[in-house]
Amino acid sequence: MSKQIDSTHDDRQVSSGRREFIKQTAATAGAALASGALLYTGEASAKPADEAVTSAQRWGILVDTSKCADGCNDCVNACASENGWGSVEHDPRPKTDAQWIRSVTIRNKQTSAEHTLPLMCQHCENPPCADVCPTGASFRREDGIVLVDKHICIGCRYCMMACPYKARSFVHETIENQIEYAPRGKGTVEACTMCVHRVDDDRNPACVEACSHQALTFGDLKDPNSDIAKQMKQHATKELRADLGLNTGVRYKGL
Amino acid sequence: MSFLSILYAILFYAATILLVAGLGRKIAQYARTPAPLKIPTMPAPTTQTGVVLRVATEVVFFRQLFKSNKWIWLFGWMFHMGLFLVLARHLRYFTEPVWAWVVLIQPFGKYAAFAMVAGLAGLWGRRILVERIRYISAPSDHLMLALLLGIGLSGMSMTFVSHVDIVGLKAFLLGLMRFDWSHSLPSDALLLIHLLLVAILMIIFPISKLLHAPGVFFSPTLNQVDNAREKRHLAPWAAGLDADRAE
Amino acid sequence: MKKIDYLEIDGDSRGFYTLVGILALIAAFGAGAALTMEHAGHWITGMSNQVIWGTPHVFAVFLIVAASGALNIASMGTVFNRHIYQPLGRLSSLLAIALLVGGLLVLVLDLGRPDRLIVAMTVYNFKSIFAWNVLLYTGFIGITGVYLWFQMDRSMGKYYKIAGYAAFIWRLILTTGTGAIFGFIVARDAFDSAIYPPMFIINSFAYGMAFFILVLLAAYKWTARPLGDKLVYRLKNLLGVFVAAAFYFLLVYHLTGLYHTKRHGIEDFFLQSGGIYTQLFWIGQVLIGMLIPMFLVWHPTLGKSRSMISAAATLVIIGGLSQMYVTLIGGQAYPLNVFPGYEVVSSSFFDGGVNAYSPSLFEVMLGVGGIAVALLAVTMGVKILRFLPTDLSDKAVDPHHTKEAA
Amino acid sequence: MRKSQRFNILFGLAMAAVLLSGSAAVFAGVPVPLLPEPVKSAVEGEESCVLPEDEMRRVHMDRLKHQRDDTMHEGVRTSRFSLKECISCHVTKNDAGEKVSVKSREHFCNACHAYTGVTLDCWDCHASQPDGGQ
Repeated sequence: MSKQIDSTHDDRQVSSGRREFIKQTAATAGAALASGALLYTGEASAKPADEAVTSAQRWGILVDTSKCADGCNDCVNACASENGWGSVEHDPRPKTDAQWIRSVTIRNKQTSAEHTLPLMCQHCENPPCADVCPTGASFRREDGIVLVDKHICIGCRYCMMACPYKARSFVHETIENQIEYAPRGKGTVEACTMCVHRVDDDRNPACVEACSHQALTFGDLKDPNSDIAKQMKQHATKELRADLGLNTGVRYKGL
Repeated sequence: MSFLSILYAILFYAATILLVAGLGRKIAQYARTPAPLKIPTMPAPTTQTGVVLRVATEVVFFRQLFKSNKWIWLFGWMFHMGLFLVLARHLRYFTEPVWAWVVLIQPFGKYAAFAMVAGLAGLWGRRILVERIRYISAPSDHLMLALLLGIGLSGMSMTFVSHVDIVGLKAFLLGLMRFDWSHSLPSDALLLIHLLLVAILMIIFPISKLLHAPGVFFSPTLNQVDNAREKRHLAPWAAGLDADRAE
Repeated sequence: MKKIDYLEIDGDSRGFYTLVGILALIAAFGAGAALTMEHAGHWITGMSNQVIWGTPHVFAVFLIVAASGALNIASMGTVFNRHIYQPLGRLSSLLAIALLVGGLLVLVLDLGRPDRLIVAMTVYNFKSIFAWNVLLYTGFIGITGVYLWFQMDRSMGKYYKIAGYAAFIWRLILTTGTGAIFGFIVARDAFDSAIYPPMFIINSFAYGMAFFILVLLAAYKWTARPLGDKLVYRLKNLLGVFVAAAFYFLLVYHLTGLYHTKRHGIEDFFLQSGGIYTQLFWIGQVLIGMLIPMFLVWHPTLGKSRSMISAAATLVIIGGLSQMYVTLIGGQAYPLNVFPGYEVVSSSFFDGGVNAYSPSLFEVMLGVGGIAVALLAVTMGVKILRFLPTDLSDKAVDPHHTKEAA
Repeated sequence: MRKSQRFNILFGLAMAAVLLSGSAAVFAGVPVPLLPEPVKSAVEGEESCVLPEDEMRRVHMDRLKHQRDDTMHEGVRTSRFSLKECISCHVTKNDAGEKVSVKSREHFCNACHAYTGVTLDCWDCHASQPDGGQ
């Protein structure tokens, strides 16, 4: 279901082309559902390029910790190469190098049960980072993705103080040769964008795509027919630091 | 070159010649004006270095004005320092490549314009609102302020409201400086108004009170050394008379 | 009471120029450090993705808190009608503005993008206490500036009270805002407490008074103007009271923490197991910053000595910097608890462990540079304008002064 | 009398020097920014850029900023005023045929920006050449 936009086209052509596509998809999907042969993935919510995202969707990721393999770093590596943060030109400086997503292994203090899981921006509904940001550079998009608008970020790092998940990194040095769709630069704060450039293009985030253990599911939490919504309806899931009442967009199963 | 460009080219050549020649004439006049007596405002420095320092603090900080009137000093100093930064920023239109320090201060000049305009507004407000000052204000005093304010506001509008083609402007200006008239002046209304006001200011500068700019350096109360007792003050013209009498 | 005369200091002695030279040099080093940090990026500092705010913030927040406290002496004269403090109002306002400017300078120069200061001042998210603080800080400079103008310009005398009240209320709100920066952080165990704003206000009284006493004693000693014991003793007694009040708030903060089970971890870290932070807490904040100064100012003989009073004020400032260091950096060094009930076995991003931080020279230079700028502004200020009364002897300041009392 | 004559001669000489030094530059010509030709027309069927050149010189930043906010905050990803599109269309190559970054004065953006002394901070974060210069 790859739907690349040919960026050389006129906008109007693109959008009308997309509308056409949506109609066809909907028709196909409808037929398929009727025959019960196709599992509707909930990702055909294609949005024309010239329209704003709306709160009709809320994007989320479900992490199945029981499937997440200890020692596997595929999602981290995929994120790093997708967004260009892993390939630093200097020797690693772990304390100051950015990490948009990391693999953490934790042990239950009572039962000694161990879990490995990826930890990244939890894309809260009420993000503390956005609350404290003085310029509004930290914000939540209508569709639930929490981002940093680096054009107005002044680098005060208050958002990093406020984030309960340590999900954000400050860019501590000059960066060159950025990836076209992943701008990042010295003096601003950054974090997981849920691969917003891919989401706007109806593709899965890089980490989800890279996970060979099917531990990650991406989708629209508001669409009851989406894979992620169905899973969350079936199984108990957890949000990290639920006590803070942030209603995260990233949920964990098996904790 | 468009007709308008030719008009502005002629205007700016004329204005430049009038400004340079007029200022040169005035400075020469100031330089040759006799200073028969030692009249430095006390306390005055007793060495030449001290005098240089004194003139420098006067020119940079307006010290005498500060001592006499804080409000005029505040507005006046704001205006002049703003103007300085703004003018420095304009060097980018006349130099190629643009000097590094001009690139560095260029963004600050943008905001200095606010200080400049606020200072001018304060000074003009004083001429209008304070009755005593209003009484002694001549039309030319108002004209200077109006011209400067007009220049400031039209300039700021081009930075903050409606951008103009500054690449075209620079090509035109560099052309004027090199006597190569192949580049036309971009015809943005704001730019034309701004340049017209600047040309008018340049033309009347040498016959206006704005001459205090070069004049401050020639003020005998400011630039004389307080060494009347150590060294006899003899004005050059008086030296001749002295010699005659000695014969 | 005599009419109080104010006069610029002469400011032409070798000592004056030496003072200005030294302060300017320190400020220049601070500017150099800031430039280096901006050019290379923050990796050359001790700050990291774990300890996000470092030594510059310790100095900046301390100076901002002290600034609002320095205005207190003026407020006591204007708002609370304590006439004896009125001659000190101008210096108090000047010191307040200078300290705030010094602190803001440090804060701004540590930003990742200080070149975007204009963004911070034009684009606001009003849910953020930081955004409010931008307005509170600039408003403080404006209001205190006007207050100062009314203090100095007799023709504006009738508005002097109003300006004094406005400045007093504004400074309370301002320090509330500064304390709320920490109080509003829900994620970290050390912060997230409503006691921060009032505690910062009490701390500001003490730090501001300490700065004021030092500046006043130095200014009158170096200019050989008379300064009576009456005023000095009153100020040092107030310093003692403010430090005692700060001590009380500290006690309540930690008592609450010791009672709440979920906060035992952070309390253990601050009070027992936190290494440098525990040492700084007990030795720097409590002993040097509170107990010794209270002993000094209230001791029947030591408390009469000006050098001991200066020492007490200096110790309060050292204690204040320790307090900021413990609160700010200790609060970040203590790990975030992302997974309650779990312990972290492994992580590439330092989860679960105490975060290491050691200040770099650049950070210290920038912070000290901020203090130098503030003191430089005061030094130049008293030379340029009439801030200092020519005579603060007991006879000049006290309407009820009699020979016997002196 | 003699003194004022001497002054007038000096003054005339100075003016002549100014004029001569000016006219010496005549042969240098007026330096103007050299812009690379666009690779393709962004709006199909139209010869010009996304806006006439004359207009682009004045409003390019307003359009870019508008697009920037729309994309950043609302996920509007049209290509007309997208920075990425500017860069891929006006890609600059040096004599050796390599794509140049914004550090070079040959770069499409930098040509005018260096000419007018306007610093850019787009490239602190964004890639200044398509495909990382490959």
